[in-house]
Amino acid sequence: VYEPLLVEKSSRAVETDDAPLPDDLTRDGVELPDPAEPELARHYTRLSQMNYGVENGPFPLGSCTMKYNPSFTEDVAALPEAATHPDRSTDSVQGNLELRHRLADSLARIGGMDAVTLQPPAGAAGEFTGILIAKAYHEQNGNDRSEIIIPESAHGTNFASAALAGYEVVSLPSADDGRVDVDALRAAVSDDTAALMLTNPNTLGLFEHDIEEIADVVHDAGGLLYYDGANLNALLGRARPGDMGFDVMHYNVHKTFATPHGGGGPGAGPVGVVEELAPYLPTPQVREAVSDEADDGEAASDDGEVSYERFAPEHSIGKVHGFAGNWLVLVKTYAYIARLGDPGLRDTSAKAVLNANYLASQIDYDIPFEPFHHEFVASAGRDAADVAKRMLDYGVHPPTTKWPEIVDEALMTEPTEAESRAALDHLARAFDRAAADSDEALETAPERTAARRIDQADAARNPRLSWHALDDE
Amino acid sequence: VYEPLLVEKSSRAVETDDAPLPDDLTRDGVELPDPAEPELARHYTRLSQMNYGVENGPFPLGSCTMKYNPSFTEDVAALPEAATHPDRSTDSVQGNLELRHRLADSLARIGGMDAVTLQPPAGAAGEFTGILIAKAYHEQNGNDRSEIIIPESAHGTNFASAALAGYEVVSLPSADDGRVDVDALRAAVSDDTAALMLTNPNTLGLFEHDIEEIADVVHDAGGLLYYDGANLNALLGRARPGDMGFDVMHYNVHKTFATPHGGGGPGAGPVGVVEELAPYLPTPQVREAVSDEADDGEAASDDGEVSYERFAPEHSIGKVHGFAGNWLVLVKTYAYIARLGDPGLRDTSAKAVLNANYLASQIDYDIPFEPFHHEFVASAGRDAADVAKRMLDYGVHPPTTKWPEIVDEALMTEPTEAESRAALDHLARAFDRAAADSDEALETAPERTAARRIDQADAARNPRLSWHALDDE
Amino acid sequence: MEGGFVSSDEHPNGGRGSPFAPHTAAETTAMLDAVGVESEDHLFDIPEEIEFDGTFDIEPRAERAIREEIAAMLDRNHDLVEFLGRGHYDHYVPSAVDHLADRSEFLTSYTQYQPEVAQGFLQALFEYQSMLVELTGLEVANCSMYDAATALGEAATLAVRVRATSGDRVLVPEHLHDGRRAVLDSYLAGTDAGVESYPMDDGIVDRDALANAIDEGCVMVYAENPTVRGTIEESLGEIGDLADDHDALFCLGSDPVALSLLEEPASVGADVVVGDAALGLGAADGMGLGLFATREAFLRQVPGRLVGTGEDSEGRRAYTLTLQTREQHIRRERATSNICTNQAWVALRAAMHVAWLGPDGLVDLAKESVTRASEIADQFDAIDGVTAPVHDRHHFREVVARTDREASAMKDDLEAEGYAIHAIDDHLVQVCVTETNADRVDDLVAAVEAVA
Amino acid sequence: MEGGFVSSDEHPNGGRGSPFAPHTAAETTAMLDAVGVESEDHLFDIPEEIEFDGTFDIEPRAERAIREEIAAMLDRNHDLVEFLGRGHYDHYVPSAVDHLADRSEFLTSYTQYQPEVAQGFLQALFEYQSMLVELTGLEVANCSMYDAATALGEAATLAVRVRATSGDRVLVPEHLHDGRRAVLDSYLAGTDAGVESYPMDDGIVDRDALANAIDEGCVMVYAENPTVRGTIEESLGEIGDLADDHDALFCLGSDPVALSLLEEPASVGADVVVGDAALGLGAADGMGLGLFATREAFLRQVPGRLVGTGEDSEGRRAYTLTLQTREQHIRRERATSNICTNQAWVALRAAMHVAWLGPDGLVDLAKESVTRASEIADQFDAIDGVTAPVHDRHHFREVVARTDREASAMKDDLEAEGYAIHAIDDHLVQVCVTETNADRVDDLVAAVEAVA
Repeated sequence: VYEPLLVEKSSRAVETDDAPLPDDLTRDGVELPDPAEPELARHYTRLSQMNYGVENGPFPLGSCTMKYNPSFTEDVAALPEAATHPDRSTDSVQGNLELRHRLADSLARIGGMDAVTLQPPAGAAGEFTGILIAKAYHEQNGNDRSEIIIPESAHGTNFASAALAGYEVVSLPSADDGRVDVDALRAAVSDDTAALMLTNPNTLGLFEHDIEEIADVVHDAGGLLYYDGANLNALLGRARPGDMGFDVMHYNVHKTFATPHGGGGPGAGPVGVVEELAPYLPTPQVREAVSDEADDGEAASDDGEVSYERFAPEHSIGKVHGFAGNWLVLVKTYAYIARLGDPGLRDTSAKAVLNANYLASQIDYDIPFEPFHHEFVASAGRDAADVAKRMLDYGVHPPTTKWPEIVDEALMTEPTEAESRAALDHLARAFDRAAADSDEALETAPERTAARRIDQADAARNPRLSWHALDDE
Repeated sequence: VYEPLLVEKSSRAVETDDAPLPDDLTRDGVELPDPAEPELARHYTRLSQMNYGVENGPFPLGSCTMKYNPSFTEDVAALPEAATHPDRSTDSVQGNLELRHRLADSLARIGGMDAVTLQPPAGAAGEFTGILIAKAYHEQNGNDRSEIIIPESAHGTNFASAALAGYEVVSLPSADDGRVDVDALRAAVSDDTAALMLTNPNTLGLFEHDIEEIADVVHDAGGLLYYDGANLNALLGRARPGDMGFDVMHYNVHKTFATPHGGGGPGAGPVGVVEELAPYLPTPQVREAVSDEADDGEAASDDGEVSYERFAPEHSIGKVHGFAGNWLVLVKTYAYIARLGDPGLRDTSAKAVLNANYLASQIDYDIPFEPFHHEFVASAGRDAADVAKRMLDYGVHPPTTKWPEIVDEALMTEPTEAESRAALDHLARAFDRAAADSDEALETAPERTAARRIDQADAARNPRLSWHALDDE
Repeated sequence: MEGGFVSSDEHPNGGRGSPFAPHTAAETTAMLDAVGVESEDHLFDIPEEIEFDGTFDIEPRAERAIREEIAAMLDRNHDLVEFLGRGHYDHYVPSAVDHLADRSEFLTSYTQYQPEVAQGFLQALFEYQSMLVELTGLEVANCSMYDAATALGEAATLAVRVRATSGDRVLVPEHLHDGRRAVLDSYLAGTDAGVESYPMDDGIVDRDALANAIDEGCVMVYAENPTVRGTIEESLGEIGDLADDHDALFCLGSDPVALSLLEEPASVGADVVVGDAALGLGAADGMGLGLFATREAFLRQVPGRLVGTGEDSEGRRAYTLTLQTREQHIRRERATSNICTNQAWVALRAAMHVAWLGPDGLVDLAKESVTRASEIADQFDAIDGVTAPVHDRHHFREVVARTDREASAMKDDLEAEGYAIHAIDDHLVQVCVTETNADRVDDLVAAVEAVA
Repeated sequence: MEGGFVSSDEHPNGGRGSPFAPHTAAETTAMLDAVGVESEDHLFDIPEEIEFDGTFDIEPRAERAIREEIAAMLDRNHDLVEFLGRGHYDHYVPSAVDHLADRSEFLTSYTQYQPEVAQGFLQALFEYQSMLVELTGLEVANCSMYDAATALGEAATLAVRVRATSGDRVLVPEHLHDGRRAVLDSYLAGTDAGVESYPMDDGIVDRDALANAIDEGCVMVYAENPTVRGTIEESLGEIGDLADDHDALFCLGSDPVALSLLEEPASVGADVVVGDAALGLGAADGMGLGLFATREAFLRQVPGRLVGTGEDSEGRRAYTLTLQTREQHIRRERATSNICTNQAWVALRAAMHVAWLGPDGLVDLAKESVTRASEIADQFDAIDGVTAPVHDRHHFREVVARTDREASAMKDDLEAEGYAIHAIDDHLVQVCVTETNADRVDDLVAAVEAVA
């Protein structure tokens, strides 16, 4: 399978000298691909055929939660009424504001939080937001704290977000059981501790059952507890970060709430906080408006509908997105949560955890850490990347590889609730067939994919990042 | 590539005994597939991957006009306002009626006809409609005519439609030049001749340049001239059936006007007629309503808009569809014609004919009949079906094979205007590579497709037409 | 890449005349050179006298403009809540059906003459056929006709063929949709057979009257379950026996939702089942999907496409169009039907919809169709000046009510209030309830109360 | 197939709790058996004290009900014709973009960590990068940031990194979108650098004032072309020189449409280009696509994903994410950015849109953006009580007008008439015209006449 670059198929250089502007304000021209629509359609159709999505088969990437993305959520996001400009007046976009308010409310309930911002456009942006909130909170309280503690097995974004917010990162080694070493944590906290960032279940799929003690340790030191929502799918309806003692958290709606990953985005990373932190949320927030007319102070418009207004929280950190986040993704999130409701959310975690456990029971791999929930980390026993490439040949997407490093040659596997038993059996066969294959078969894999094994080191040594770079060769 | 049957993946038998009906009015139960939506999505996604459409590559099926289907026409057909019930009152569906009227008007202009019905749901239904009109016309004029004359190279539907309408078919052999033998026609016509059915350009892509003489012969005998619109793409804006002397014609909107073929349908087969035949059109027809208020007799509603009404033509043949045809297909047709307009329609025939001629110039095959227009019939020189199967291995869809029989081992090739030069070059290479391949390679082809060569004779000898039939084995 | 800049006005749209013909001006020139002519005009072999040198007066419009134009035109349709049925039913189409069926590999593919690159659609059609086999109990279902009316027409011509020596009459119920009756007449226009109605008894087949009407000259008896008035037949087995006794085919009209709950056609002696199978489509101004199923005995007389299984050269199960010798492109004037283009994509959608519903969902929909009809009849009956149901029968999805006021006047008044119903006789109205309008029934009832 | 019928009420939805978890009750049981536990509850290792046993009070709704619910909610939005811009622009999205981008292979895929099964998306992103390289003249473009504001923030942190020893100030124009300024502040919150504004001169950069403001403590100078008020900068080269002279990075804000016509950033000395690249998306309540391009010199400091070409084991060209050692999942706290999930699918759509337009279409759109701004300024200026343009400059897509009446009151009055415009100061309004509202400009002008 091979598809030429658009520019190799047709390209045209166009002058701009007849522009309605003085010459010195314009460029000479541009050269761009010039396909007719039939060619355009074939180009992207062929490219799509060289791409693997959730509807192509199992996609058990650990920590990524590649679940089924219901198409009706696309339909509601495509409603023309949703296509509004962000600078519209409050009165004229009551529909948007109502949806935002309701979604924030649902997320708060699900996370056990008191207030939620929908502004962060991704999980990492949510982390950054949460840490800025912690920072503002400490500053407001006259505490100059410089450190964020993060378990070494945490997602890379935790470290990067903390650093972006100007914190030093204190990395916390895991205990032998793969969980937080509470004694080590006790030793690590200090007056400099701004927050501990934690994923629960952690990246090994293990629940941090000492979470209450952990929270006490951090809180006693004056720090805050940050919950990385990447693994929330495991706990839906069964445990809430707020009830565990977390003060601030983000939700990955493109993981837990099934908005499509889109090849890397867009997602959204709403952030929930406890009441004490609500004044620090980004601006604007949305709340029910108190009606002038209603005596009882309840928010209601003339026709009995609640009306909504935007407001700036008292100590707001400001903004983390130029406008109000990835709106269309939020619409999809709302629709998904509405579809599931309480029973569906609770069944989601049940089946996500069942699927991980069932899959683990069907494969012949060492899984050093248990009891895991929505994901497990198997040890490949040989090069995990090679095993993964070989699994591609068996028609499935492989797990996340070589991470977390606490497991040797890790295959971090999260099937999600969306896989049927038959799909899991298929996946298990791919695991076991790869395990049984020769080293040579593994090293030369994949052989049935659009491209064979790609030399990424070489690509990085000699970066060619545009078709212009190819031209120069 | 293999995908189990839905029923093999999950199936459930459900009782109906709790139905709100007496037991003797209900069945015991039904057993049907029971996939969850994620499984459903994967099933049909995988099936789609085993299917070749216009966006997958060249599709040069002669007489089928597999051109690019612009997606915006899908969008307009999906407008919720288009989703109306056929029994709605005339007042309440003025939008539908306006679109129908405008479309009929455009088609009439394009074909040089005086009136058009949009009711026939396919080309063959259009033929049947046209022949019923001819029949009603002759009967109304006291002529009992029993024969329809059809050139032997005509589409099979012509014969079947004439027979369905109760006519005897007189098959007319071609002249040596591949066109109608006017002398033979002269000999064939008689008082029994109800009509001559003709495709122009014919299935060899040749224009019947004696068409005016042909029309005279048929008309002089009291017969009518029917135009099979399957090849109209070749003539758009260059010649009109009405100007050639045809009395009645059908349009294949899924060919000429790019509504998608949908794996075999739905299409639509509007029928155009000259004024004399308009009273025989199916019912209802749509016309501008004469306003009670307007003095000048012009149709206009209160707000200045023209209003429309349904009516039954005086000698209407009745109906050929339970309601009013394939409405959503007609909406797409309207949108496509609007996009092209006069210049686009004329460019369509130009490029359709250029593409056929260019492709022919690039391949090393005997093409016995010239000058062809939008399609040509090459002779494979060996088994045309084998050559076609081999072309599948080269990533293109093959031409129509073994027909018309006037060319030995025919490859009836219609690239349409939608192919770029690069696509035609690709197609030409597939032709030539297949020609150069060994007999063995051809006989065992295809080898790169989802299924290898399928034994159709065996499938017909032992018909298994449902999964129940497989169960029984 | 071509070198040098050109002015953007020099070749608007890259020199293209049609946005869907990819040729740039330069490519066109090169291709004309390869062919050896000066311009496209030289490739046309049309006598000058009949060359068209006029204009159609059709302005090309931009995509966006056309979307606005058609939206504006369709906005002229009044926004009515429809309680309309009588053969065209609006069931909710799941989003997944839209998205999956719109994949271009399905939507833009052709009839499966090259099965090796059409396995996907063939399998989907095979599954569609299988669903209808399950629902009808008959052994053979084709993979689509245009609509219920043309399927009925095809059933009648099949009956005429298989009973060619013995008869000239097709019996149909007195209560029959006009369109079905008219199309049936058209399909029999080329035969010696004619159509006759037999009477109904309070909304369902009058068995005695049918027994009187039937004789050896009858080639086919047609009945519907549910009928066009929504009533559920109570004596299908007897009708089947009557037909069988007179060597006539028994053709039953129904639809997939009703079939999932009501008596199985095979078990009441049906020889052919026709009807509207258009799940997955919604209201479409009458566009439908013709269901056609029959007994194996008539396999070689079946109209339309059939998909069967076979094997490929490696012995794997594969799907293919089969028994094509019945069809027009091979058998020409001796074909079982003239049908070529059919409703394959609608059949695909219907199969997707049935699969999405699953057996529970489909049967639930059927049960709700019974209860909803019963409930709206009760609500109507409680209105002064309205009696419902007119027929003391079980109903499916729709029901007829008697109105003291003139039915058409009431219909007009309701339309002014935003509701569409059928007026089927001077004092008879008919309403249909599905999941798409069920939540508006109370509003309709209130409106009827106001105008009754 | 499972044998025997079960009642359809016994296991509604096949025993499924979530419609998107495929397990039937029987399958769940079998899987629990395989795992060796009695119920799913036993698989959770959650201390009892923190187990959640409450309810969220979220009712599950059917797909159809949710579509109606959200449609009804969004119907509360007033149906206004928007003449709004200021960083968020509504360009018509071709249907082909919607249909092709919605293919599930694109929409539901993940970041391309397994490039062998992600060649399609990688190539599309490579093409997106290439288009931006062409439009900016810079050698490197990443394959997306969240939006223009966060891209600006990333540019500033890049400047701080590469100029770490020499400065603590980022200079931005006085006329700057509030959101961009606020996000820039957030991104610099973790550094020692601060943000300062420099003055404008009649809508564009005041070069003298900028020359006064700049010193060796400045790490980056930011300017926009067009500006947030739609004016076209006239001295970009000088700004670039000023920045260069003081060893500050020159960061230019723009967008793909403007870039196709206005001065090429590389040729005026831009080191980084940021902005909103969201073609292919339309109005989306602020959702955007952050453009980020820079010079090759800063390649290893680029934030976000980069796609490059390489070879597969058979020596064929292949695409892959590259230079990942810059990124958070490898470099953690020393990464160039914390970005992980980005806007890849929006970048795909933007590339599709640019390809659909072609160079002629894109440049034409840019030219029309100039003439439309000029025309609406003339029309506004002809209105009593309105002067336009406020700035005697060339404009792109939007323009500021002075109103005798209070701007916000006029804005409110226009909203009541169905039009949305910006009020940006006591007596300043701003309007933006694209192909999606151009045919309503005359209506707007008439409305303004009535309320001015």
